[in-house]
Amino acid sequence: MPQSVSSLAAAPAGPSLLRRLARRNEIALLLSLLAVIAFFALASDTFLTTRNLTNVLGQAALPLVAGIGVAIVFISGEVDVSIGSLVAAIAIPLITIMNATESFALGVAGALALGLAVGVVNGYLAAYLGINSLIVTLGTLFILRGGVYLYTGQRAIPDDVMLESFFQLGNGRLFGVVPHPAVIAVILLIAFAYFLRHRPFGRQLYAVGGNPEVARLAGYNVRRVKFVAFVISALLATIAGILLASRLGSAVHVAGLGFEFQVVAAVVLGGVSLSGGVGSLAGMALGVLILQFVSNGLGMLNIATEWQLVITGGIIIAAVAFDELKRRRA
Amino acid sequence: MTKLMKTLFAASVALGALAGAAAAENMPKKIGYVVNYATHEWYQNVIKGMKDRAAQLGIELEVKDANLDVAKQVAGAEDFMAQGVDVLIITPVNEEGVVPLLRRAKAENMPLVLEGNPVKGMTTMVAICDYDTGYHAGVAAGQYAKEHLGGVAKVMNVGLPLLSATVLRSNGFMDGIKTEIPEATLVHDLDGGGNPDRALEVSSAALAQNADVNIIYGINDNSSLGGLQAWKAAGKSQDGLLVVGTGGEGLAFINAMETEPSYKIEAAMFPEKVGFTAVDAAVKVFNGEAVPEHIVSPTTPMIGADWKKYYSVEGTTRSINWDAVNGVKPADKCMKTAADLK
Amino acid sequence: MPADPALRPAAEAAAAPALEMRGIGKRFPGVIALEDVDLVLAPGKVHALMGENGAGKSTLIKIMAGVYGKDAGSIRIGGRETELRTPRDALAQGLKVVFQEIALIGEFTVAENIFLEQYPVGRAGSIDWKRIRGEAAALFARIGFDVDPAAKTGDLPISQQQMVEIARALAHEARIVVMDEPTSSLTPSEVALLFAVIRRLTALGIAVVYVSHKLDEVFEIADEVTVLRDGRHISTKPIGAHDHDSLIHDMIGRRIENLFPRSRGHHKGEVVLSVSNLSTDAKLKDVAFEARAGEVLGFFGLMGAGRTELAKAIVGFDPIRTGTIAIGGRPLKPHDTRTGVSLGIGLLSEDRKGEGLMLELPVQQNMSLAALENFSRAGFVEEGRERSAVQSFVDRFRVKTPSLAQPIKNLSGGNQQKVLIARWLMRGLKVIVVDEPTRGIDVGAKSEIFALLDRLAGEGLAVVMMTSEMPELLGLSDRILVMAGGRITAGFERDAATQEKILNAAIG
Amino acid sequence: MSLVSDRSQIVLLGILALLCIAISLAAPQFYTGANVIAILRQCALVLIVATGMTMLLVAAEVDLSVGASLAFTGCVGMDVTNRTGSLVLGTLAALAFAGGVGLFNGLVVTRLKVNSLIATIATMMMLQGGVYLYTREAVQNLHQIRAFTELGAGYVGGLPIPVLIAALIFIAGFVALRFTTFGRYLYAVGANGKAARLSGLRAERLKLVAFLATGLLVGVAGLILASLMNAGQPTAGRGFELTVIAAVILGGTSLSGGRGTLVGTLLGVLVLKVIDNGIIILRWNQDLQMVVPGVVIILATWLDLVRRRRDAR
Repeated sequence: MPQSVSSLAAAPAGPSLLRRLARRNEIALLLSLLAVIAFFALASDTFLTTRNLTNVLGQAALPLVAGIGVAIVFISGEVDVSIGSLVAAIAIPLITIMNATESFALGVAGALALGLAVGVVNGYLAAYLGINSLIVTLGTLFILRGGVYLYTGQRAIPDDVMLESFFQLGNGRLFGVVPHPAVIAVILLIAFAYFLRHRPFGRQLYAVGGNPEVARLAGYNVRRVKFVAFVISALLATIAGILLASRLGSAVHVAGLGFEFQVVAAVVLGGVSLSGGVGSLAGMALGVLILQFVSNGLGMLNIATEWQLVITGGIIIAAVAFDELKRRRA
Repeated sequence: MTKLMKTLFAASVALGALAGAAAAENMPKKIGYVVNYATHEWYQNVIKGMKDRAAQLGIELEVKDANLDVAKQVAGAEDFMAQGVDVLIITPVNEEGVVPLLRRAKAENMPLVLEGNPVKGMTTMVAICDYDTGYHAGVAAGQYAKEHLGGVAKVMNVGLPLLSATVLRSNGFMDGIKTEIPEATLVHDLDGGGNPDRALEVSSAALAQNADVNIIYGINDNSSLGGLQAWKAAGKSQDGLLVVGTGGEGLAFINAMETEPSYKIEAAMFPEKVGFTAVDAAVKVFNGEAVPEHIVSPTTPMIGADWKKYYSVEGTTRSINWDAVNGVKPADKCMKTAADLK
Repeated sequence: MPADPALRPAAEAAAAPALEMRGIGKRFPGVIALEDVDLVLAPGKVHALMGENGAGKSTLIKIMAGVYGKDAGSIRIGGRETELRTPRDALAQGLKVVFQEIALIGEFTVAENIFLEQYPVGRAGSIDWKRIRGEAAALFARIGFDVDPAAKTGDLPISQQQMVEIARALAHEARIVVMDEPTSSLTPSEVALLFAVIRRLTALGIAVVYVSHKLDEVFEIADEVTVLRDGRHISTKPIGAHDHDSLIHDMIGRRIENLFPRSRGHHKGEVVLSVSNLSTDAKLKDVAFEARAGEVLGFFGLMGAGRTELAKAIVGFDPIRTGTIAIGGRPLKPHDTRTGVSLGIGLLSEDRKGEGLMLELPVQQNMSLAALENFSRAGFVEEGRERSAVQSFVDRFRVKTPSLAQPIKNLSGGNQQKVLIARWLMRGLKVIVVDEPTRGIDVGAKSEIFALLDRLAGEGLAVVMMTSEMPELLGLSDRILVMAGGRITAGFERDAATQEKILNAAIG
Repeated sequence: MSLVSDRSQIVLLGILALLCIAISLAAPQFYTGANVIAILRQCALVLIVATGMTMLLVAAEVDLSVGASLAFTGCVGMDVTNRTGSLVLGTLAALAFAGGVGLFNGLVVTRLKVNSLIATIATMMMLQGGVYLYTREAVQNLHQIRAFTELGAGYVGGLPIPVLIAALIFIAGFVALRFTTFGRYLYAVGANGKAARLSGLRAERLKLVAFLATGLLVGVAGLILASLMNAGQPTAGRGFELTVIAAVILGGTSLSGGRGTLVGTLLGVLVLKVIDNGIIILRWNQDLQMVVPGVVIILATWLDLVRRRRDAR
């Protein structure tokens, strides 16, 4: 009988905890976020108010929720850009079912069913058939948007029953302060951060993205792990879509146009690598918040859209280049 | 500043304003305008009109651009409410998508004016009548066709099904033209995306499929110009062709009317006037005055060199002739609205 | 070196075989990879599995690991018939394969990698991180392996990563451990550590399959040896029944009279490469040496001594901090491979896949890459000339490929290496730097590569060879430089060099 | 040598033939000279830029900023021609601008080592904002130079000038990619950048050249578009980058570099544009113009994958 190794246990403290902490990408991001907030707080007198800060959290909730899914797909070594059309598509069953049944729960179930179906299709095509996931999800991005236009005849579908619960979901505030979407986003962030760090499946996602061959040898079902990542991403985009639909009070066919770029940019800014296996939800969340606060702050300063675009583009290049330089020096 | 002084101050500013301005009312200090697409020429001119009017009245006007993103529009309105503006003006990216926003504004007693499209639960809206605009242009096109095109009207509509406003324009145009030429036909009904390159592309394909067209209608200037360029690119002569544009928001249509023999009718929608009217409406709503649900901003077809009445061009800047534009009488009520589409 | 008999199990109980594979067959489209192969492992024994590349070793190992399914035959583990359909099946049966290529996630900590296959979970299915760290530390302590379990795996040198791999097998309480070329990047002291670990395993009754090309190691550690050739079982004998020659004979079906067919008549020419005062940020400290036309200059060093770093610096691939490199008297612009190549220095990288091959592209494109300018006029490639040049090299080097249009990924390691050497010969170099030129290449092809390098030196090239293989170093070099800690610590003429002297210098 | 005759192109050729036959049967107008010319003209713009994009993808990079750059370039070209009254100066300015954008992208990717997908999304944003800083509205044709109009709408020997330009660029690109050392090096850099560098290739510079070439080709396309529109349109080019990339990928070029041909790209462009045109000719709902290409790209990529897997055995 081989000797059991579990009899010996003594947890050694990592000797270089501080050094490892300093190397963490998240610290740099947090400092950047604080710098952004400090800058706008000085430049605008309406920026640093509870009302505005909580507003931004509520606005950031959508990219945060969808960003969790996109980050998970990135971590597994794939890409998902279909979410922009998906947030618009799932609102159709959501609103139509609510209009027909006056049931919030049934509407949500319908939305989740569509989201699940899209995730399954993306996952099957990319993970099981092995088609490049950028192509697959670019394809579903087109197909879903076209499908939404075809189905709705390019008209928004209004929410005719106006359920209070549905309205409150996206528009209400917890204790009158924190917007509900922000609360939901934080809960999901914590849950998925736990999932990625402390559940074996979460680690499998990293392993599969970091080195699929190794993951396969370790007995992981690489395809299944990636498949699940796509499903998770689609379901989270569905939740983001439900929140958006509540804020819009309808299924709007043009909702989410360009949302995928916004989320992908934030996720990459947050240090989640396009090549898989690297990144954290904390980084992703900081990336989303930085871009959201910049957008809000520039708006507060009355900066025109064109400058906002130029500045945001510049930030993305600078941040990713900085990250790369840091990595090369390390 | 006491309330009295505020009133006095506002009054003194208003005194210096144009005749017809809301005189001696309480002026809002700050108006926030969430525009759906600020980089578009149409809205640039709306904003220009708003800024002119707000400056006259001594009001601060701030603009946030949704840049065609419904989520960003809601965020922009939220930000304005957090900033504490006195009145909100909104041009919805999508009219259904701002219903909850209106509800929240109402809950916070935030006066709100819509521009463009009606929304469930609104107080008032400033808008042109899209159907009427198309209709009157259609009537003018019909008359032109009787005189110059032998009474034949085969129309290619370079449309945009995405928006109810643009659908109404197309419908109005066809209805209008039929009052003059009952046998007018719609040969092609296209989605030109409202942008010039897409309009050019789909028009090229459509003209190749069936070139038996003698009138090109565009729901905006990009669409009509895209259609015309497709015609030219197909190597066709402009003899016997009529191009009708809508909007009249920039220099493009003026350039076309000056240089293209077929570009004869432009349905002017005076975006500056829309902005002007919206600010006036905002002041009224701020003061709790009764306002009609739909405040109509005038439109009119401009035929041939008519545009010179309303606009003057110097170099690359265009300026509006307020006297002439303020003289165009708006309809009291639209012939058809988005509600009629359903 | 004889094994320490104390660590060998004293008596061999007539227990059931730990693993019994009978009549194993595996075919891929168009190829029979294995046919009727038997392998029987006794508990507590080290069983060497040998054969040239393409003999079927990797296929057999992958069947054991559950990576490939078998087409024919039966597998019994501990006497029970079983099927190994997935890697998980194999692990569940107590069969752990340590592959040659590092199978660790670089971004994870060492401790986490140890438990990659089976995370210990606590309440509610959460990973028990404390236990992972504790058990990893305990495991390392037990096998005398000094590494921080909390270190990021990717930051460790390859040799330590390999040790982590082996430690991982222990953590799984495996009854059968398969090691595929485990020493290919280990230093001698690490090899000794590994062997101690293997002996400890066998003492516990674990069966070990040891796959290696290194005959010396096999003779040192193995109890039995099975030889495969062309997908067939050739022989299984106790190690004592073999000598070097008989083992090689079994492997390649003929005798290689001399693995190092050195033509003794190298004529040393003038200095073509001179390096002075070379330092880099990362590793190298004040390195200076010269290489002459017509000589093989061997660099030896333990893992981390700086051989690869030196190779990459002198061809202009990596930036340097100080120093000069001159080829034929003309200075090389640092960190610029283009001037390097045009001055006549090129590198055959140790990392064939990562830095040598364009896997998806045909043999022709791979071979002519560096010499394309020779076949071009005004920027246009003259394909006829290119093709005939490539064809002549393919013939001369006996590269086994169905056609020049074959994607190079379909060739064996030895043939790939020949193509890469030809890439440089086509270009025409003064100095060729070869880094671990025979890594992952089987015995038969090895001797061909050696003969090639020797011939190059004979033709007047300076061959600078970086190697960690002592026989290769001694067999091929005219002159030997030893590195340690980024410096050159000793130099020997070939006749003055002995294994002991070199090792002493390498330990620094 | 499989650089030209990739068998995936036979599949594409089949799809194209099938589409053409099916559409012509349903709507005979499809085969009229006018429609063929309309399709070719639409293909021309895409093909010009796709030629550069194919080079980029072969070198394992991508440029998403081409749509935004297309619009900006048209404005610059028109504006400078207006100001100077010289078509030559306008053309040079447009090419310099678009080439500059390409160079900027190339430098960000090769020097700052930013992933090109991200870098060019950022450039796209900056150009979309920048064009409105440059001009608030469409830049009108104030110079009325005839040659400028001819560029987009003129004919030579019965063929539209943009089609001729595209054909010349395609042939030049084809020759460069297929027969020159430059082309072969691009494949090498895309297939294995480190191996290419070790072989004495300047991998970064080659990529830079591919970015620059793509930029310049966007300049050419931007001028043609401005001529066709008779104005520099800041709103033009939305989604153009996706059409171009879709066509290149449809043509069998790999996103991971080292594999692809311009013949495939040509077929990809034709298939996409025939679908686009066919939907209008057949008077189908134009919303299908988004759905069908989405399906076709996934399908074609999958077929290619299946075929390559079969070949590998």
